Amino acid sequence: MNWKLWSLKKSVWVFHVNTGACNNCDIEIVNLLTPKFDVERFGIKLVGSPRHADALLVTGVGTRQAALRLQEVYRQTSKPCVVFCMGACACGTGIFEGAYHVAGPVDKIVKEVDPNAIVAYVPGCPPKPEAMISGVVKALAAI
Amino acid sequence: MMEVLTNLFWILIFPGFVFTLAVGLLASWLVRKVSALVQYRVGPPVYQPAVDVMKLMGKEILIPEEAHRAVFVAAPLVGLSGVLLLAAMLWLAGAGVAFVGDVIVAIYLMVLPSLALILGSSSSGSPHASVGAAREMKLVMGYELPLILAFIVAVVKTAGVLEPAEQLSLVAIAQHTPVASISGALAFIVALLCVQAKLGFVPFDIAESETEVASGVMIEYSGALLAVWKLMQTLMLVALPLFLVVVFLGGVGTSGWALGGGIGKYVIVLVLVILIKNTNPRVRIDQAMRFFWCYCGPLLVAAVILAMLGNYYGLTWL
Amino acid sequence: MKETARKSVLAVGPFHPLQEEMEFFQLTVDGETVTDIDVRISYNHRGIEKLSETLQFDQVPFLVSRICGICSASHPLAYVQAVEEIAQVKVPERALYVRTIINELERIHSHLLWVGLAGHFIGYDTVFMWAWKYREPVLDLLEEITGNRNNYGNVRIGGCREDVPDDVRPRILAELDTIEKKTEMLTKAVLDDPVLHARLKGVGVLQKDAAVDFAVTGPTARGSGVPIDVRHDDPYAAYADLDWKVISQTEGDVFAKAVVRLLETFESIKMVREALQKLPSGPVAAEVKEIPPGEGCGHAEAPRGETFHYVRSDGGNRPIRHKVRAPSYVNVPSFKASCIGQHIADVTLTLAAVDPCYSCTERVAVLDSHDSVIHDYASLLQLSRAKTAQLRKEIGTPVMKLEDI
Amino acid sequence: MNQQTLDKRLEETADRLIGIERTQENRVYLLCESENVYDVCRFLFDTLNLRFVITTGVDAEHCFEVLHHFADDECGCMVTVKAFVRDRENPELDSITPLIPGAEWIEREIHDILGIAFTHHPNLQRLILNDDWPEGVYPLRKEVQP
Repeated sequence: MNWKLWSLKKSVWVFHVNTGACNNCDIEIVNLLTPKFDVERFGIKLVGSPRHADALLVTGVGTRQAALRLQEVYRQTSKPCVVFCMGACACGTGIFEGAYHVAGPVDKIVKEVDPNAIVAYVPGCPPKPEAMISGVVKALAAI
Repeated sequence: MMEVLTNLFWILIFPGFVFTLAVGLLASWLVRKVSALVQYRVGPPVYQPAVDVMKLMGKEILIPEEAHRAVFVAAPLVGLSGVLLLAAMLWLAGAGVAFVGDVIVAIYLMVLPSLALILGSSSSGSPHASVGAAREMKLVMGYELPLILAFIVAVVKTAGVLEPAEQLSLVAIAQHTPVASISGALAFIVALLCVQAKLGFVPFDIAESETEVASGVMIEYSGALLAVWKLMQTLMLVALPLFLVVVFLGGVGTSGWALGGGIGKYVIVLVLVILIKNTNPRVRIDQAMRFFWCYCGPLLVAAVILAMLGNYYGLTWL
Repeated sequence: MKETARKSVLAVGPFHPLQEEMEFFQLTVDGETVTDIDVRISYNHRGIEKLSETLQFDQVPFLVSRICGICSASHPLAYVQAVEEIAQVKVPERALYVRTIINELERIHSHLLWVGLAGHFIGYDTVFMWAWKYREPVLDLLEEITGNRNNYGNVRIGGCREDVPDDVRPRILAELDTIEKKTEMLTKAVLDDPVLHARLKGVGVLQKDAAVDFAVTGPTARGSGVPIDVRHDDPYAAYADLDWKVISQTEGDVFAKAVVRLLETFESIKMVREALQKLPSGPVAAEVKEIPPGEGCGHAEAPRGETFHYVRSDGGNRPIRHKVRAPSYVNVPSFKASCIGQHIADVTLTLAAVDPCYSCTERVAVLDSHDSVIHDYASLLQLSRAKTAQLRKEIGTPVMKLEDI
Repeated sequence: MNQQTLDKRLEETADRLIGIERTQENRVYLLCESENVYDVCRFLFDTLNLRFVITTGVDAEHCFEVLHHFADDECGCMVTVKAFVRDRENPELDSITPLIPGAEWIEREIHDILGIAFTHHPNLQRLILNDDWPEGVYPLRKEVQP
């Protein structure tokens, strides 16, 4: 395991993208920053631009309006980067299956741009903060 | 030949790049840890800043099309070399090796990182970065004047005691503690706030790329270039407080007690910086400018006059 | 999407890292005051109304509770009441009380979330961290009763799915006491902090007649002297036989809305306690055979205002039309009245006063007359916090000591 | 204004209505043709000063129905004005936004998803559907499958 991967695991910079969510998952993501769950002790930090990010925390069902922006953000993140589909909506359009304004689950949208993108799924509606942390840890271990 | 090798060793390894970097990483970890503890949070582990930089080295570098490639890539390196030279000079001053007029050189080197930041972000072509660059320029104009005035006070204070030849050499100034007088203390406080602004900490982090908000000077940088910026910031976290220690608080000796005292002073300055960072909300750009020009400016002019009177009448406490 | 700063500024940059939802506010400014505001939504449009026509009657509550994360108890309740109106179902007493308890607990944690957010906008980050810290126990309580922190899915046509287990009751009462104590401190800190007074008073004023014109509801209306509250006007669930009062202020500025929300939290705590004592025994749900053709309107008081559901059925097992109106749908356009003429440093705060599902206030770009970006969300946030810092200097800081909160 | 006085006042509009239905004691439906929707709404909003809640557009196969919901907060009664838009090719209705600014968004949304054109609406641009949604496709019409 070369040093690049080791360092990537120890310091994950996260950028949050909402593609049409009921913002339950967004609030759970913010809960990760609050004192009770504080993810900074794992080196996970929220950053201000996709350029700095290693992981994209994508929530929401990927409405047609948001799909293009998500692809643009993915192109702008510096590789290697992991796409985390947070919540049932991002994993597979959840309860909004078949709605006319939905452009499909997040991984389909991202895979259109880069077929071999690394995508990790954290199911749950909303996934508990503990579930999100364990999801991130498992995904990093698997890279 | 041996001469060159030892010099190289001095600059690159011991007191130079590697050692300062280690101290810088430790200091930036301390800053993050204290801010986290204030908010009931646990805060990052010790090696966190080091790992952040290592990870960034391994990342892919994205350069936007509209950016001017050469300037975009060169800016961080320019900034880094500036701070590196400054750090090396300060350590050497501590060890007695110095040349006349190095205070002025030091002040110039200190401006280099901010100029590099402005250059880099405006060359990156993103509207947000140019907004950030404009703010950084205003901030630089804001705190440069008071900073230079503060150093003039220090030079004037020590001039009374030194022969003309040595007046502008860091080593000489390091022997004395100008802060022990009214004008010196005033100058020290203002210089500390200017260093706070130069480091880009709250309350003057207006242009800095905030983790929590999107725009900022470094928005377009990624991968190794961003790592260089972060390196520059960690080095600045060492160099600037060290500069204050050398100029105002009587420098860092190389043996026994003097070394211990020097490190103690450095830690005190660092704690002061952290305290200011955690107790103030962010200040608006025009307020920062007004603060530096309308409050610090006249205050320091008075301090310079006080220092001169002190020399003329020989009252060192003035 | 690197559109330069011509007409619509949608640089990918302002995907606000902490949070963002898909409403994009575009304010045109001259000098320091806002002259016009335009909103572009549709990023978050998921076609819920068309989708609910494909679901059966008792599947719809799960879809409807995913409309907005933090008022996921009032949407299903409003829908279920609309269908119960069509089917003329008699809901058992105990179910009414269980519904009231869950709705009021949700109001508590939603208002605490708002207090933390408002603190974040004006630079009191410690208030942000603490308000969200004291919100966690309420979420744990809701998790114990319904099995999930939000999206409870506890309401169904004719009653509730799960009952409030008896062994949870003492824990709820104990937890409520600590929450009440902490909220008291937060309220005391907010109400008698001179800097906050200066910062929130007279900001983003929504006049009473503007509130009526824009048909705003909830704390936004109650803060502007329009004392409307569905729980009092058209009592549903068990609100008729609990004693509580509608809180309303008349000034209509951000401070009034903050006061309304904070005092409402105390009313909610009082209501939950009383509902727990008076919890009648008996079944929690009534059997519903089938829904006759007809139409029904149901509404409930969500933390942000009235949620309204209109259901029409033709006797089949699917609604043929289901109209949903979230409170922010009418509260957000009222920015035209409360935001124009404001100083840009107060814009984020005025947007937050309506408390649109937390993140809508993040997507803001300020253009000057020839449409070049002069402020994006980041600088607006800084302006707002800097104004607090400035006021704090003038008035002097009543240092909020760590231990007293 | 309690329920009885409200019902008496509602009788005054009987001449402009087709009929008044009542599914429940505090739920009143005023059925009327699309021509005099504006006057009935003005009567409810200005004279009785009921609160405007929302508008619902319904595609009822043979015609479109537009329901303006109003609420009387003193007695908790919901009054809905149900307008029938017979013409299915280019459905039209006068907008109530000049009267009630709060209705601007919902009328734009109904125009997006049902295709009903609201005359004298201040700015009837697209609101809810995304930028590259095909023109002329109205998702909430019955013939469009989800």
